[in-house]
Amino acid sequence: MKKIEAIIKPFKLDDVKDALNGLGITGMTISEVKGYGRQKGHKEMYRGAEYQVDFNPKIKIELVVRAEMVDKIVNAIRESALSGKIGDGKIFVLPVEEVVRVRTGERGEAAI
Amino acid sequence: MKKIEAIIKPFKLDDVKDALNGLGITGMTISEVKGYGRQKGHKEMYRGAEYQVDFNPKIKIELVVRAEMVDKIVNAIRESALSGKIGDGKIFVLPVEEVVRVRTGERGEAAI
Amino acid sequence: MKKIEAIIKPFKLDDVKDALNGLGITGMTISEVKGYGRQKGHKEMYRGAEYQVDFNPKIKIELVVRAEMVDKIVNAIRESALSGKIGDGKIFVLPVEEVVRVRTGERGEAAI
Amino acid sequence: MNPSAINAGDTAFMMIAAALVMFMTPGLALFYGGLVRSKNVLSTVVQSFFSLGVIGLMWVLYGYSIAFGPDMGGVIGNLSWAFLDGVGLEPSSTYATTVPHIVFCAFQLMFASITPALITGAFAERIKFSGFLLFTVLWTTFVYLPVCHWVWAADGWLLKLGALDFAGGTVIHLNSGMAALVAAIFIGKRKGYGRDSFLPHSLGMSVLGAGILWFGWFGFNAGSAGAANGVAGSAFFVTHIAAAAAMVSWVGAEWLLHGKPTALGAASGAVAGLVAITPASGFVGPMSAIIIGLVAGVLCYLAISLKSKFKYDDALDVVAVHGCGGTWGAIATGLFASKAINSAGADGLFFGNPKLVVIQLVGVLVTFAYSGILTWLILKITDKAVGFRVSEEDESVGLDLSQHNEVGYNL
Amino acid sequence: MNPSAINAGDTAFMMIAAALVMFMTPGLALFYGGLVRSKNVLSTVVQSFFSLGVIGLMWVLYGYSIAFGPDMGGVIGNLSWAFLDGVGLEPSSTYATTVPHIVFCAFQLMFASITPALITGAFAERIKFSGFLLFTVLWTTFVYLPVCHWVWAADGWLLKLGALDFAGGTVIHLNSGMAALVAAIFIGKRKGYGRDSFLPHSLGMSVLGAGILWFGWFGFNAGSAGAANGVAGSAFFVTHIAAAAAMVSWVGAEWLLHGKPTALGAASGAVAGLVAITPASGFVGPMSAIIIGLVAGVLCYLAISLKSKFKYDDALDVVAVHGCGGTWGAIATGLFASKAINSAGADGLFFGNPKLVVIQLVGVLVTFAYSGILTWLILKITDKAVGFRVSEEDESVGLDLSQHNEVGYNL
Amino acid sequence: MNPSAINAGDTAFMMIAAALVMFMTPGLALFYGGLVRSKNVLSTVVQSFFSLGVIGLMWVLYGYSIAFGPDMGGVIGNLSWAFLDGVGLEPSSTYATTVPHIVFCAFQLMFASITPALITGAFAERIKFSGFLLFTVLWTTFVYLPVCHWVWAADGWLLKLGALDFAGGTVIHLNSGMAALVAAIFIGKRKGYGRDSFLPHSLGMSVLGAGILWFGWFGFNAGSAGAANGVAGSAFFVTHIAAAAAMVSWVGAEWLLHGKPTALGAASGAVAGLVAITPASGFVGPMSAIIIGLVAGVLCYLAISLKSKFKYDDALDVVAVHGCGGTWGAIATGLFASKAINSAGADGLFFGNPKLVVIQLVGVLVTFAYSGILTWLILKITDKAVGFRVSEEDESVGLDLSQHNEVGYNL
Ligand SMILES: Nc1ncnc2c1ncn2[C@@H]1O[C@H](COP(=O)(O)OP(=O)(O)O)[C@@H](O)[C@H]1O
Ligand SMILES: Nc1ncnc2c1ncn2[C@@H]1O[C@H](COP(=O)(O)OP(=O)(O)O)[C@@H](O)[C@H]1O
Ligand SMILES: Nc1ncnc2c1ncn2[C@@H]1O[C@H](COP(=O)(O)OP(=O)(O)O)[C@@H](O)[C@H]1O
Repeated sequence: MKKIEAIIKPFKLDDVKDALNGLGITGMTISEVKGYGRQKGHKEMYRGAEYQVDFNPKIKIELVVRAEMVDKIVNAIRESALSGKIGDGKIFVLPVEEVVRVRTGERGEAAI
Repeated sequence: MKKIEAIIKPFKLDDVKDALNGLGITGMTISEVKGYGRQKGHKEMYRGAEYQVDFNPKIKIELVVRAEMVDKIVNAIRESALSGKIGDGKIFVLPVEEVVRVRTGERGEAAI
Repeated sequence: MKKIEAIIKPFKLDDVKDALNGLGITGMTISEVKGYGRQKGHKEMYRGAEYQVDFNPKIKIELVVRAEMVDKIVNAIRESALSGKIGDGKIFVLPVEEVVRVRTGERGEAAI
Repeated sequence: MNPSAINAGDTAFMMIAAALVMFMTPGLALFYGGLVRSKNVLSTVVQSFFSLGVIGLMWVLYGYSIAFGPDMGGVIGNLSWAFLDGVGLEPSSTYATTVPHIVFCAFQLMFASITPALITGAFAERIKFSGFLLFTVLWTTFVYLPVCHWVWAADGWLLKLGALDFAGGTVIHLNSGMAALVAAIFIGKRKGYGRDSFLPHSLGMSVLGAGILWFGWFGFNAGSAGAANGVAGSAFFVTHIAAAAAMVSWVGAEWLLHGKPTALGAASGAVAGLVAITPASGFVGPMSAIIIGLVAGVLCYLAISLKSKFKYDDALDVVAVHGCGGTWGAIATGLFASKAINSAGADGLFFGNPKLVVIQLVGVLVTFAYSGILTWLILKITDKAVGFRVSEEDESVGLDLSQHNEVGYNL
Repeated sequence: MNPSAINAGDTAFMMIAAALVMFMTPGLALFYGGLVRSKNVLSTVVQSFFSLGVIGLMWVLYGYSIAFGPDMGGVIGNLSWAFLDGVGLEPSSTYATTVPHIVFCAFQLMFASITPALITGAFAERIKFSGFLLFTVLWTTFVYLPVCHWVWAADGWLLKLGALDFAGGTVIHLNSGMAALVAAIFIGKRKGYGRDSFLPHSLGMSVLGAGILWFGWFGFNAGSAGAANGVAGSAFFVTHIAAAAAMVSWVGAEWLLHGKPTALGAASGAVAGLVAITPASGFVGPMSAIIIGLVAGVLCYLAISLKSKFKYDDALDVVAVHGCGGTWGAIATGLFASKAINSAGADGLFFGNPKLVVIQLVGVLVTFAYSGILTWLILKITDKAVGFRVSEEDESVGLDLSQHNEVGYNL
Repeated sequence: MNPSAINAGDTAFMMIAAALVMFMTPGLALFYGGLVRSKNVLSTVVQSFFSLGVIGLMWVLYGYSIAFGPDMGGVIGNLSWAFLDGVGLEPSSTYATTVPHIVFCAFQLMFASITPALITGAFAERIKFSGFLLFTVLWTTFVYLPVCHWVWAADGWLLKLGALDFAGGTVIHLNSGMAALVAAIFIGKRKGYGRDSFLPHSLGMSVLGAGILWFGWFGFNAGSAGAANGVAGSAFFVTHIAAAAAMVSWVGAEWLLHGKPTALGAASGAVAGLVAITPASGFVGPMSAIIIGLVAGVLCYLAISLKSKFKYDDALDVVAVHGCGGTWGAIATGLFASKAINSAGADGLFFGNPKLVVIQLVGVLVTFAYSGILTWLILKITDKAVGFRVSEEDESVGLDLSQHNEVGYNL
């Protein structure tokens, strides 16, 4: 089993969700994060002073999947999250050793 | 060392915390996340229109522990987070290669 | 490739960011989390009652880097996040199997 | 001067005063709304806000007539003013005789609207909206209107007895405080009470609410003079001073006892002072107001611990602030009232007339008893009819979502 | 009594009424601001707020003169009062004759300020600030000022025709509602409309805004009497009652049709009732107000579904609330007006005078046509001159950042 | 007419005006509270709010007497009105002679309450609550009360000199602005100042605060006429117009210089205009008000950069807005005042009387010197007695938690 973490632009969330739905993904967890990267942040004004804010709002999607699904999912995320502009984000794949579903106590792939 | 990530229902946080405390866990990190899964989300009304909101508020608990503790902890979380209703959440176990305590510079299990 | 997760005190964020910048780090993702640990939380008053709040605000920094950079980065974070007081936080290192840059589709180290 | 002529100054004053009192209800919505957890903010806010709606209708249909209409035995008004029949643009010959009768009626409506809203603080975070609604209608009809008649209608028996209640210490605060106590006991504790922390989700919102309450309270108390005269001016001043004094003493008490002055303490103290001065506001001078306020701040602060002692969960401390504050105010009126301030009033104990304290106590005790018993009955009926408390599931999801399909914040 | 003598009571009343109306604009800013997504909160808030600035200047320079200055053919005022020449501390001989002319001028300015702010709800979340600004200046000049003259200036043709608009149902609500419809169609839908959810980011903010609007509306309607008299008192009362009734009926309708009463429903219902009673407020009694309010709540609630039927994106439902509510109010004035309440008014259909309904309909239709056509032209010009809608990129980043380099929250 | 008879219209007006000024303090709490980081919101809010408490008490005990009581050498009042002895329901023969003396006393109290609250913006985010409290008590006693006496008491030396300050440009704004400058220098910069960004945590809150300030300012300025008369009406109007003009010019300036109009700019501009018109409000006409406002907006906007030039950290720009705005207003009064508006005033430079500018400058400079020196002494004493600045640790945790054991938000 693998964990996929994707950092995407907030307004792409619905697209990504739809794409994942299309692959039969039934679970994921998202959170609001701030990203720092090549995309340079933005200016904010405060009474005539300009501040450089380095962080841009991003959404982090986390989902744990069967290993054989990884490629398909990564591609689906990549395509649906793509705007082609800088700051589109990253996808990371990490190993997962165990999964438990709280409600049923199921373990492993059955629990995903 | 392993990292345990648990997605639970917000109102179960105190129970889980107490259960972990009971096992002598001394550290963890939590965050507010939104979950998408079999639990179907909820309706929100806005001036006569109904919107389906797919995400439910969840709490993510992250804790890094010695490998031999994993089973006990996973079980403790499972039991304390259980309401028996859909949406109770998931527990993931990931490998961790190194841990450093910022304050002391200790590394490995001593740093947990 | 490795993922470094650092839990630090919020007011140290700028220092850590500068330190990482100094190492040529070009990307990271941060989020607001709450930490539970040896640092004991704090009291809050509510109309004459005192409540013990166990969680302290922390910042989580996540960055994925080339394996050979890990040591340097961990040290840089450690030094810049250090206040010497309890609650300074933890750094975790996890294995990463794949990285994809959404915008370009690059994979692996090129995508970091 | 024609006794029933409209005076523009008084009319201007009473309209603005009524507007100020109306504004207190959204103020209360914020004050309460900031204190609950974010999953219950809207349900808390809307209960206050909706009181403006439902009681507005009731007032026209029968409320004003029952409260102020032609008297039946000192106990209740009859229905001859129902639909505001005869309540028009000419001044009443009895109430606020220099302003259009409809303006006096509007002013009193605002008082009726906020009173049940005060009670909602007791059962916050676990009440069904339908339960709240039925309770509010019944309570206003069977508790508020009669008590209001006793105290303020020209032939009300408590008024005739000589009980002083300038702006509603008895009618509003101790009445709603008692109802809050009964309702808190009836509904039971919030899930997790005593274990989880129920910390306010936005204290800035509560301070804003307290600020609006304070602002509106000038209309509440000074407006109760019924005209823009010296008594109104005096009521205006002592209202402010009592709030100031209670704010200082509440914060002082917590600083001393718990080591920290708090923002919520400042806001709560101000409200406690405003409550306590209410019945006395047209009868006492500034130095008396300082004492009334200083005592109110400490008293209400200490009264909060009653709920842990007696193990009820009065979520937003209506009993401590409005119940105790209102009771103290009613008694303090008996102590500090002075004919030198208001010749239409009476002298209190400290001005040589111990009888007034006794009369005030009668008012207090009768209201306690009547409000307590009737509230209990109304709660029983409400519970039977539509249910009063939400399910455990709904409570843990939060009332905003479970009762209203809305959420407070999407930040 | 010297006809031009200042009456202190009336003057006090009109100043405070003007202040209350001014306060409605920040209230509107909150009401609207809470309904948008958090990335657009400041842009929404500032559009209302900034109207106070730009229209304040316009009013002194030429606005007041065009609206109320010496008449030219019943259609428009001339410029002889430009720079408020001759508008001073003495009362006018025509308008609010017992208060300083400058106070009447101030009161009317507040009306002019909030009207274009109402329209901003239609194009919220996708409008350029420069586009908003030019639109506001042009629309106020070419739509608001003339219509205001027709209806309220002593020689305005609609006034002379006998059309009744006590406090601005035609001038303000249906006028801005029509403009909102045209603007919503012109600018097009928000990106993702119909697919993404556009849920409010802070409903508590909106309820607070509605509370402030309600509070200020007392100044709006009662102040339109021009003096602190019986008519003002009556207008005060019916304003409150119509808001109450509409709140109850809106919430009732949604409860029935969708199973849940909502906080936003309560707030929206109140506003709908306030809108509907506005033209009628000085002419109708309490029972009529209840009916006007009850109908308004249901009508405006149902009108919201028009936008999905006709596929325009009126972001904050200006058309349903102000357009429909204002239209209903204008017609209802023709039905319920009664000389028994205001001898300077007229009797409506239900008081034996069907002609008034016809006159009211003329006012409605003329305003629809004039406002609709002029708004479209002004939108075209604005779009050509500075652009009206932001780029897709700016829209998805949010207007706060893209138009103002600010963000609403750093929590 | 009996000279000491109460006029209901004037009394209604002055009570509501006092209520409006009171409401400014919560408004200021929000305006300031929204600008700080979320970890300091409550500490900022409560400092304004608590001023209402402590200064209310001081005012009764000795404050009013020192400020307005029987004169000693034009410099200070004596203590014969302490405990408000003799300040009652009858009008004063000197101040606002048609309203109860206690109402005038209430009105003035609200001014005294907000003035030290203004200063708190300078040392926000790093001040000890105890330090704030002692400072406020001392500063009000030794700076506010005397300066108030000089300018407004019947025998105050600056008044006698002919200095004009209708509603507090000198007494309140430039006085608190100077104190803010000294306090900002004394306390030193916030930790991380110049490196970390100190962006506002909730600009919507600040705009709401500015809206409340604006609303309340009508009471502030028009109420300073002491009666509901033509001068009050004129003051009312110019207050609004100056705010509008300054809002437009501030936003215009930043749009030109930085490419974006901002919501905070609109709010700040409005406040700057309100500050600047304050001393002039009863003496100038609308066109003068536009000029005063337009200049104020640009001037205060530019003045903000002073702090980076002179390297002090005036956290919320009290110096730029109140200091510079108040100074400009005092001078502008010397330029634009006209007896045509207020015969009790004087003509200014542009109306043929250059002397007035000189007198105004004397007032400005004396106040600068007095306020500057005394503030410094008071800071020294406060620092010695209870400490002024929090520890580094407390500052980085945030004042809400470290000073009050509370947090602003639990969302
Ligand atoms: N090495 C990294 N580790 C963790 N997150 C990263 C890393 N690099 C980029 N990110 C995340 O991805 C987002 C987009 O990266 P950025 O460099 O701005 O654009 P792009 O991916 O188009 O080159 C960043 O805002 C950040 O949240
Ligand atoms: N594959 C997954 N990857 C990541 N998070 C998941 C995954 N499946 C479920 N979750 C998280 O667990 C929560 C509960 O899952 P859900 O399917 O609703 O109920 P249950 O676990 O009872 O079957 C979800 O809201 C989501 O946050
Ligand atoms: N085992 C753990 N797993 C995950 N997070 C931890 C763990 N231990 C500590 N943390 C995080 O590190 C923070 C600091 O830890 P704490 O024990 O308070 O201080 P210190 O690191 O100085 O001993 C905690 O607030 C928590 O967020």
